[in-house]
Amino acid sequence: MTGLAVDDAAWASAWRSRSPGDKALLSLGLVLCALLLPVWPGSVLVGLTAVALALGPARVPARTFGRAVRLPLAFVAVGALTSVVQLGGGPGWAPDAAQRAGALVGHALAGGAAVLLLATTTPMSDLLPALRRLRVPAAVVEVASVTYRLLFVLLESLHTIREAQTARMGHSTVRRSFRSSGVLAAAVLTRSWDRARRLQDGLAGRGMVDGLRVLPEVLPSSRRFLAATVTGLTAIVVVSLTVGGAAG
Amino acid sequence: MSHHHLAATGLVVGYTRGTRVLDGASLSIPEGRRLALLGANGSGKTTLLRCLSGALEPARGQVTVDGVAVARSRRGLQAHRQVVQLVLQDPDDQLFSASVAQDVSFGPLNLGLPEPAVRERVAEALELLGVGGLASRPTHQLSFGERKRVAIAGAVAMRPCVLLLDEPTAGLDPTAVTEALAALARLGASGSTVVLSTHDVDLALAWADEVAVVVGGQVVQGRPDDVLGDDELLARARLDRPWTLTLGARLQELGLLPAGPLPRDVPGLLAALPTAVGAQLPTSAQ
Amino acid sequence: MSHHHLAATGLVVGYTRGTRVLDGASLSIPEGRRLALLGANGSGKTTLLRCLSGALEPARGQVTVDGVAVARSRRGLQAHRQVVQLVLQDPDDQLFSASVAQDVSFGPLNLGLPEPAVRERVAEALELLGVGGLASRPTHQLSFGERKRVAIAGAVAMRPCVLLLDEPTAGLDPTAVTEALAALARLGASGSTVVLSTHDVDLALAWADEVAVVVGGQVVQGRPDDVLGDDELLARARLDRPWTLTLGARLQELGLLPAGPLPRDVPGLLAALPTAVGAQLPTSAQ
Amino acid sequence: MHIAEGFLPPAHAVGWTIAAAPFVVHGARAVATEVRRNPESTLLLGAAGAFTFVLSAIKLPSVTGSSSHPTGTGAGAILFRPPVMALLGTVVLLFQALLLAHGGLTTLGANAFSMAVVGPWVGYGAYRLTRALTGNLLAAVFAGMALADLATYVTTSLQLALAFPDAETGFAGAAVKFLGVFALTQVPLAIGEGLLGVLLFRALISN
Repeated sequence: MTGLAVDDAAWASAWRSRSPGDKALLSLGLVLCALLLPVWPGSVLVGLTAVALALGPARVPARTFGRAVRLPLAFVAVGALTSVVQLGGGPGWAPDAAQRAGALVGHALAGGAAVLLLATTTPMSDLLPALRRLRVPAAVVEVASVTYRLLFVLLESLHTIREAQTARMGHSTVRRSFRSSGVLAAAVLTRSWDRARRLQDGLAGRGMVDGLRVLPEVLPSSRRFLAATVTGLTAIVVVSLTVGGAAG
Repeated sequence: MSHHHLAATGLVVGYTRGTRVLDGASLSIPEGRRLALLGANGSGKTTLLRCLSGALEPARGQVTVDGVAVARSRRGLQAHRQVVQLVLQDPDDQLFSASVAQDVSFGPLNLGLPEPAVRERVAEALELLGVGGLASRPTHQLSFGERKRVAIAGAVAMRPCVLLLDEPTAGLDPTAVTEALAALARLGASGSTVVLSTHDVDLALAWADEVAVVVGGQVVQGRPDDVLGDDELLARARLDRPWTLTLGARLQELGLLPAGPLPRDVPGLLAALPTAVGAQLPTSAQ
Repeated sequence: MSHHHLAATGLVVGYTRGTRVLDGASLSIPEGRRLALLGANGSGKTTLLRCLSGALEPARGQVTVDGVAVARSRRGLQAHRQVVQLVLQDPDDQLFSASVAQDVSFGPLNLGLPEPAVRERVAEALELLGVGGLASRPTHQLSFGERKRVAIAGAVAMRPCVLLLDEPTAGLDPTAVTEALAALARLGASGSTVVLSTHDVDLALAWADEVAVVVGGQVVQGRPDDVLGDDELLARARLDRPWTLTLGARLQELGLLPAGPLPRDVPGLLAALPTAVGAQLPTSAQ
Repeated sequence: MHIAEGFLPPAHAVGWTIAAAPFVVHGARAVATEVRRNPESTLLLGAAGAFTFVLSAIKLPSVTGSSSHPTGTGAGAILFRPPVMALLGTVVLLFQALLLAHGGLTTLGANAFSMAVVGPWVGYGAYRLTRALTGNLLAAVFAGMALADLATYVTTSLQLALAFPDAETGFAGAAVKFLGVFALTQVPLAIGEGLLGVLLFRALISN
């Protein structure tokens, strides 16, 4: 009920048992293509590839993917419009406004879809241990893992407390709603401290020595997947540079 | 307190992992009576209660008060919250203020009542729940059972016509259960309609005027001994048969209990047993 | 798995609101058997369990393993945790990882075991608890009952000789209770000593080889039917008498049950009843 | 509001990542040291991160009828100090990018710079200064949280202005545009976050 749609999709994805490294390579490769290649046809190809892979082989629900990709749209639209308004000599559109705004939106949507491909197929608890290989300190990975676990516990408290406040008319006017939100934030903060303290006790009993060492699942890398990734990315680069180069 | 008739018809609520939580659930809550809502964990009891309280909007179907559908507008929901109050299972997520009195006053203050009226309601609610002595205590010092009763007092202080309680006895020891049920009896006597959810079939049999079982996203409602004697239904709902009924039926078969409705609890069963039986019989047991 | 004899003598633990939580509590846990620790909420059950597990240092008294007092040094406690594991009531107090398999691997890794051994223990523990299918599911999507069993698996993966469980059945519906008890039976069969705390006297009677009641900061220990038939003790402990005993005693009085120990649960009671009784009797009931 | 994935030109994405890196690395060292000295603090820091994430999910009512979310970094800076917030804020941004599609990976550096570095430091500075000048805790909390929020959005606007300078008026003109759209509109929300902070700390004190 209080789950996050993208996270739910990641745990249920058909790519759940693929190596997080493989998926990160694919996704980050697509992100770089989206950013660096000409918007036509580079961003379009990246966007289509990310969507097709997510909805096809990774079997991410279209609804989840669509909603998530729509979220940053407000920022992208406002940001792109603002960037092509010209102030000099009275406000007006820049001469190449449509083209520049289109390029911005294209890069952003393609990049967003590429990140979302990783987000909807790989749970954080698979990704975080992989950060160790990038020489992120163990302490940081452990703090982030606890954050990931506790944010669901706290989100549930947040929703329940808010519901209880609403039932008792705590959000019936703006003024009351403000006061209730302050109480809500304080209640969630005290719960987070309480949770941490109780987990400390619980984990001491489980023999916690120095840190929260866990054993990630074995998710072996696939040569075929890697080969397909490299081939696909190369194809996107070549096609984009040929077509985009010819066009521009 | 005026009585209102709360009902739900054909509620359908979303999906968790591919199955509908509620799939055409209908329920009619008799005014001024005690209804027990039974179901296994995850059966949708809480979801149904949240729909009835207005906290959750069903995908289809409607909740009605005296036959009129509850409007989902801000104003409609606010009016509904003065008729129906829901107390959730975990008291910790409902006690968000520092002291007991402060927490119970949250609702009445939001109703815009003047201070003396608020104080009166707080005192009255705490008294009804049998926790009048806790008013000035910090909420985090209370025992689990006390926290549960203070959370209920917070809802009672809104003076709802219908009080919905999600698992009010879960986690309580026998003495605390007895105290909680006594508090609910006082509420009933003061005119409230009380609905509680539980998976304790014996509790439901002993306490309720009427029971409703949530099973397969729908609701089967009826008299306690009818519904709780239906083995096929109970099996589908992953509930046990109340042992008072199991044993009572066997004793009735043996001719040790009079024909007719079976006793609903231990004292009833003990009282209904004969005072003496012929002594030649125990040999028939191995 | 080697057996060890865990015991506590004369434990005294601090004050909450003026009274001692434990005040000279002694307990001896029979090896390889099932012990139920009974007591009302706030009686000190959890405190006693935490002392036994080494999590809490008593002000006076000591906890012994095979007669040797547990050293409070870091090393002493680490050795103790390989003998005794405590599972807390709220699973969210022990599950710190979002991945079930990762969470269960925490304990064995702390024992310094090599990776393959850890993986084997994780799989074995999840299997024993009947939640093997949850290994790759996120903790936050599990139901309360599932989280409880995963938390137990986390302790079982340490292969303790004595497993202490604080209210393992609280908040579970009847089916989940049956499943949890079946899992504990598998643990018992695999050689573990299992101690559980509960305030459900009927559960204790049906399940335990021996019971211990926490009352007034002390412990009264004995055979289930002796201790749970002691009305004076139960009243002091704010517990009910198990209804199987109440009803069984009455039926025995009536000559319907053979003399000797009473049945401990419904199936036992039904089996012990005679198959037929003279028909002239029911008139003696009013 | 964070800068979306793919929105910044590559050079800017790299530049802001380099700019944010020392702060985040310093924060990571601070966290690692703290954890080494006191292993249990892993749980407290994790809880702090989760709280920051959840705080930004609280819907703040606004007078206009729409609603907004606090950034939460001011509260974090006051409670846990800016170096720790540089790391926790970045972790939260990573989670927002991957769990909510809010922000991005190539823009993580730019967003971390505004939300996990500038916001917390400005907020913490305003908090300390107000506290020293007035001696009033709640006034200091208000200033700290409101200014942390506002500083975050001012920084975001300037980052965008640098990336997309106006054809004629250059950076200055672009800054005026972006500040007008992203920072000016944020003023009432910053005040809202400041008020939320006052209510939050008042409730904490009374506990």
